[in-house]
Amino acid sequence: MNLPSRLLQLLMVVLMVGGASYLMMQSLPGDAAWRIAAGRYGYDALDAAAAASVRAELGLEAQGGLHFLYWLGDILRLELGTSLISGESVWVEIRHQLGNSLSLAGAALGISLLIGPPLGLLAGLRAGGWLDRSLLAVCSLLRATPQFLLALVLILLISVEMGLLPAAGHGEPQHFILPAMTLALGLAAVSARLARDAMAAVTQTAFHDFARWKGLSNAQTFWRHGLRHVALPLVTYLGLQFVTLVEGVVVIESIFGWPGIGHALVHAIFSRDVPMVQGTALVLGVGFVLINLLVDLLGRQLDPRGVK
Amino acid sequence: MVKLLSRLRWQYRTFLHDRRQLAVASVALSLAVVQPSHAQDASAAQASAADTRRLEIVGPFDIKGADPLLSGILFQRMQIVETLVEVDATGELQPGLASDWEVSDDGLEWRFTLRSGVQFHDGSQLDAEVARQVLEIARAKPGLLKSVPVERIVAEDAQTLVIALSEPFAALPAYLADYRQQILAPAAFDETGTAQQVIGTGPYRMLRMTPPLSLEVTAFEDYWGPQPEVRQARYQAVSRAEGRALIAESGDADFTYGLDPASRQRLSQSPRVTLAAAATPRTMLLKVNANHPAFQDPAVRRALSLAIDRTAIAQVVLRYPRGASQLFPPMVEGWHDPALPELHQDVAKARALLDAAGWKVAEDGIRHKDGQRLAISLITFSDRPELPLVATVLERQFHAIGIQTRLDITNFSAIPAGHHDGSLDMALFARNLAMVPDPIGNVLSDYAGTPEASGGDWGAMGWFDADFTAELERMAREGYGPTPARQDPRAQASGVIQRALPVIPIAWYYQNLAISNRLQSAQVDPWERSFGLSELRWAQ
Amino acid sequence: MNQVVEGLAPQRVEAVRRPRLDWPLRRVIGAAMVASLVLLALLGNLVIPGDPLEQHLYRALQGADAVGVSDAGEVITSAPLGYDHLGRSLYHRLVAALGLSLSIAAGAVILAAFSGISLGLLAAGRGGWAERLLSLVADSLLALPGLLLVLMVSVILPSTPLALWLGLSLVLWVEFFRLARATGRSVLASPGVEASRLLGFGAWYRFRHHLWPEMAPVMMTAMAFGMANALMAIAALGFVHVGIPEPTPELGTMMVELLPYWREAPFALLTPVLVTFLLLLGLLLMSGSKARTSTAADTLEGARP
Amino acid sequence: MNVATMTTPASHTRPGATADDVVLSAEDVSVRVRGAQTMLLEPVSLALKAGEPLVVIGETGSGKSLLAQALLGTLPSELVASGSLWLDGEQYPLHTPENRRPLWGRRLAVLPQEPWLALDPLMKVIRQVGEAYRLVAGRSAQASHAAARSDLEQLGVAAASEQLPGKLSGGMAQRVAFAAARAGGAPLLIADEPTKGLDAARVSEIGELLLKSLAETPRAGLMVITHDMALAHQIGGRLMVVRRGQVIEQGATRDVLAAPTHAYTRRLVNAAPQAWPEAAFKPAADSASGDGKAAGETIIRAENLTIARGDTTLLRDVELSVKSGEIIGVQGASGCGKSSLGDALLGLLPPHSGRVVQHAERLEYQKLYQDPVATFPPRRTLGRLLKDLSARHRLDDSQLPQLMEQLSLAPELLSRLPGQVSGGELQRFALLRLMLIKPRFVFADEPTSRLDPLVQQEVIACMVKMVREQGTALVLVSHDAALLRKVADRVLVVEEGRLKACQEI
Repeated sequence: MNLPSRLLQLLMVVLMVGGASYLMMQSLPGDAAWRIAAGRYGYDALDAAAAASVRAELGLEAQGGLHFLYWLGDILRLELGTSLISGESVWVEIRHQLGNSLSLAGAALGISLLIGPPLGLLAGLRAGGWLDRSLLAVCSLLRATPQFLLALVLILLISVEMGLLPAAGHGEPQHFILPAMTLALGLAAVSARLARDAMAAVTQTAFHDFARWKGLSNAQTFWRHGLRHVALPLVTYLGLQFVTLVEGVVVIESIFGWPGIGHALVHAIFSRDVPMVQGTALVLGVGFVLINLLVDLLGRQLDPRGVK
Repeated sequence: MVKLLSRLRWQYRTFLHDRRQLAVASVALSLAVVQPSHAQDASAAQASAADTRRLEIVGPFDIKGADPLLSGILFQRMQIVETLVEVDATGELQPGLASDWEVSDDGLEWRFTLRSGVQFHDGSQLDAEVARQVLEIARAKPGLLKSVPVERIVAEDAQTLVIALSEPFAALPAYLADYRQQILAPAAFDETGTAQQVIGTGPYRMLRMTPPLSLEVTAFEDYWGPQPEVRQARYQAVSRAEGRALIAESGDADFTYGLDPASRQRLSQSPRVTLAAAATPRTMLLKVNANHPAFQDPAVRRALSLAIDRTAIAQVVLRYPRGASQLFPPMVEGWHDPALPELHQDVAKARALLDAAGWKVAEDGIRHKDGQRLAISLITFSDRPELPLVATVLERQFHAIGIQTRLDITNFSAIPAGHHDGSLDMALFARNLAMVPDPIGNVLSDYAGTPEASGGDWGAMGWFDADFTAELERMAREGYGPTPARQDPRAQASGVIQRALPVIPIAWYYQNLAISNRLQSAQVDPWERSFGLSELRWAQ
Repeated sequence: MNQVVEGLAPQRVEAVRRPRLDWPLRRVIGAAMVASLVLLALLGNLVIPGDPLEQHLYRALQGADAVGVSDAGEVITSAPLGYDHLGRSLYHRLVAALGLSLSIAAGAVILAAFSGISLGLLAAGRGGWAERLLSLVADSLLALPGLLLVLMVSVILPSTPLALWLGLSLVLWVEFFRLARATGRSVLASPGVEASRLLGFGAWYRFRHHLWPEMAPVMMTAMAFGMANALMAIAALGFVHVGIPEPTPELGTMMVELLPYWREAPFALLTPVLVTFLLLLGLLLMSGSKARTSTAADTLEGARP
Repeated sequence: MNVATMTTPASHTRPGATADDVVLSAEDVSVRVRGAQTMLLEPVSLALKAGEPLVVIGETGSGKSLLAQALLGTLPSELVASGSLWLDGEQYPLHTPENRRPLWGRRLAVLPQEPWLALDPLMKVIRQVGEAYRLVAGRSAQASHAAARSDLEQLGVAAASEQLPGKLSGGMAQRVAFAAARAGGAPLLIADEPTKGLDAARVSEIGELLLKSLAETPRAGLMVITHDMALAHQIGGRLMVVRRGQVIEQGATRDVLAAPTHAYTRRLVNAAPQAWPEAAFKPAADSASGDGKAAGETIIRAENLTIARGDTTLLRDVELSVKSGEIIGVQGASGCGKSSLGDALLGLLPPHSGRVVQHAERLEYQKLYQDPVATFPPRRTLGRLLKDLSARHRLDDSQLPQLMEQLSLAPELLSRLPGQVSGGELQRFALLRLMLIKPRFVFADEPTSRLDPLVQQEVIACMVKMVREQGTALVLVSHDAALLRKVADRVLVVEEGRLKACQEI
């Protein structure tokens, strides 16, 4: 996609998230003040007085007449408001959590890239061989395992039974390993398959054969005429995979107690903190579009032929 | 892996056998956890040395912000902040930042003498004026103090704080022990009265706070009391019970709060941790809307109560030795009346009561009266994972007596909200009956009220008893002096609730935690006020 | 290698090509796994009747028992897989949960496939603004995590199964749309479609005989894959407690419920885990992969004139 | 006829005979399916002499490419070769393909067919040539670059050296591929269908290129595999004719082509359009005057027609009228707008300006496509497809058997899927489909360019038969001038965006 269509996409994402958030605000069963007060004060201290003070403080009564256009206008001015729970600016909250999520996602991506594509390439070079077959089996098994289950298996084996790594927590480097591994295994399974398929496809092409006929060794053929072609679909895939990564982050963060954006999102959904939901969703959506813009550029670098 | 599986199988087999014994054992354990320290003197020396050991605490409570109203209870538990009045394990009031207090004969003027030489973490001094400002801020916010008939608060001199009331209120000192009345330095508050920092007087000061999941404290060198042995501590919020249990199991936490029943069972086998439990003044109860056409009739409410198998719920779902026989657990002395006839299950009698009340079983197995089906909704929430489970059990047990129940597992705010708009039928929740160490505050707010606005958000709904209310108000004013019947008035009040059943008690709670073997001893505070950090000793 | 093997006569190619099913063994195994689980969901309750909600609290987490009469004189339904943490028959909960998860997932996939294919073909056929607008919407939806969309829909809609159905459809249709548009674009521009049009065949004929044969394998793959994704999403939502509400049995919620008991009753937890795993594995195997292993056969096939 | 006996005498004389002029020899080369006895290529022996090219001809599927693959060691893994290859005094058993891997690029160069596919689409042209110099011939980076540049200059494609292969024309791509294949320094060149898909003009260029390099390189050998008689003619040297896995005839190229002994070779030679008898396809009546066929009424007329796709104007000011029973040939290079002309005439592409007047029913204007496989629904048997058609238009299909016989289509083909019959058969089915409708006008867009010469000849014959018998107006598009000259009543040429009458007729 080119720049203008990415911009359009960006606009559309903003429009959809804004619209959904507006609908959410409108359709909250009961009184938002109650839910917000619940999020703030907990069940032991929640009462009518607490709800009333929230209502007064946030001026929730006035929101009935809120117009969608004003709502969108606020978003377009990057005015995301304040969290209904903490009272902190949504930007401040997100900035904090996004960093944590990005480092986790980055670590996961890194690990998955170390595992997945190399294995996939090896399997693809010898399509039908034992590595290919076992990789296919492992990938199928991994893809059929929901992430939270994988997380628990890893925790039970590595953390509890072997006592090697902490089961949850945040702050030390060793806390990264388990959640990142959980995320990475799923990603690696898919990227390995993709790399394998791409590699197998490349080895079938006429130009791959011709490169060998020219006298290039297998390794030379791979580096000069294979890798770039495999990298193309892989890079595109990684751009699209960002969403899956984020989705995994939501579940994984909640299991491993990781103070990231996914954790915040689930929390915000529970307590109906609509500005936070909107903020996180916007950041995720916009992040996706931007990352794919990068992927477009990288793809153009790898494949200067233009639109395929 | 094989080892793991065989272990699993063994535990599965022995589970039934173990279940009852375990619960009893863990309660017994809790009574004997505090051990005298033989390292009292050594502790100071150790403290001065750079002790880098950090105590790891894991609990379910998110950190929401610096204001006492948001996460004040956590700051209190971490002993960052203190209140004027403290409470001991038996519920007796103890001196806190106020070393002494007295009340005038007419009960209208309370005089608190503040401890001298108390320093805040920012170096400022505590005096009566500071305490006054902070209490005024607390009074302006929602909370229990609002319901106290305070006329004015005066700093009489540097160490004397006077609280003048418009009418007597015997439980005032207990109210001041509530976490919302924690004493922060004035510098902690912004101009709107919202705390932006946590500057307390406790033995620990805040090192860093990263909401919502963690905060770190370090010992406060200028604390007015003895220096604690544990110099560093970190609290981490882990919202899922499984996650907490796993952390405890892997030995990454020294103190793990809020263990679910199944994890307790598992952790009891772990060599890394010791389980502790203490009865707490928290009861799981079923709030019933007495305005509902069916539940107006006390006999129908009684039938509901008779349908419930509390023992099975306690033993199978909660893994406690037994269910609640009345609203207050035995630890709440005075309010708990051992003489009260126990709530129990009697399905036949429940059916008979419903029949007598005119609710007849129709063809679909559900009772009808005047063309109305006895189908109700039950609201509960999953913040406490046992609640949906118990609700599921209740649904079947009510079904057995011909009542159709629709479970609505939602945000807990639906309960007070449903109370106020009248839409609630039944709600299941866990209520802390002693937010203030003296339960009178809770009982007043939950069961008194006025004929127009009867009961309270987390108590009775549509049920009002004028005499009962008057008696509660008297107790609040005058304390628990003898009545003409020469009975403890608190027990009498419990009796009223037991007979009328505006709420149906299901189970009494225990506080469960796992303590790592790095620690030598640990204390469980039944009032959920403190993690007891300053009392802890390292194992070596 | 195509160009070098070009020299084989068709009759020779026949001889060279191994007999190959349209559905390789992997897919057959996958389909068999899915079919047996679907059968279990459909017939499970007929074979051994029972109520997934019925509780026997004191049997909680116990193993299987036989049909019998309890001390109190009431007939106990047999629970072939034992009991869950509330003494409910795991077998019957599993059967009911399978039925529910499968029907929501299937419903979502069918709705998504129908709307995705229709809109995709509309975009491919019309081109211009219709295509640009639809693609924009699809691309933008793609930018949002599916779980987030379902969560948002579940806030807006009151009924959970309805919200799951619509939310999942909203997530899934994009894939069908993109596939249908891509296939549609190339097939609609192909000489075959043009020839049929010139020969006077109508739109339905062209869809049925040109578009569908090209799309069907891809769509079937996408449907199986979408099914798997939907099932996983339902389970994941159950895991964060926003899935199907209690006490209705659902696979994800069952796992979450039984998770704390993993050491006491590992087999109670394993049953829903295993069923979910097999279901997903079956669907993924069924969906197959574009990659094949027999290179020579493909080369030869590709070389056919 | 026993091929083995035919080739045996030769095989005794060549291998081992380390005569100086033999640069490569092979004995008893055969190919069969692994684990099966069926021979796909019966044993054959051959020798390449320095400076004397060897041409292998045969139809698609005859097994001529298997020969090259067996020698090179590039057979698919399901096929196994036997026999052995002699090169520089070394023997290479053919059943182990790996032993020839080190020869690639160094001793044996391979010129691929469809070179635009054989060049890496993501690498600049000059680097693809240069890397062989650098990595295979072991020259320095600068020397490699310079050598690549000079190669490309010599081949006349220096301008393209910084471009990606996607920008090259077919002929340019083949020259680049030639440079890349030779850069490793291999003196022996095996070219497998080097002119497949190229326009006729390009074919002779490639032929010259091959001959030139053969002449210029010392001790060079050349083996060309083709079905193009013109190329075979041009290359000369020795010739082998392969049919159904057997070498049925060999000898000096010129001799064999001039006087083929084998009937099949004769047919093959005669199948080239150049060799078609003059006027074989012309109507019996005198066609010298344009309106010779008095019965011919105008079926379609284009008036002042301008055709554009998007913003590109392809053809302007087209004036054309076609009468029934008339065959009009349209010749032009690929991409010149020939197909768009058809779309415009058939109403599939709205004219940019001007108009098209059709004088008959909509259904009576039909088209014949280049790739017949793509024009049939893939999952429906041919019989069902014909039934669909007659049901749709309530046609009388009683004449179907007769028509099939005319087109020499066996009835059992009706139960096959379109992908299960050969290209020639399918193209005749496409024709049959049209004949059922009895169209008044057919636009045939390169209908035989993907077919072997023999099959092409058959299909063209059927088409002409349809025109003559049903009085159809036919516009026949082809890049093959010879073919058009032999078939069409008039030939028009597309040049510089205009449709002009061809001067040669």
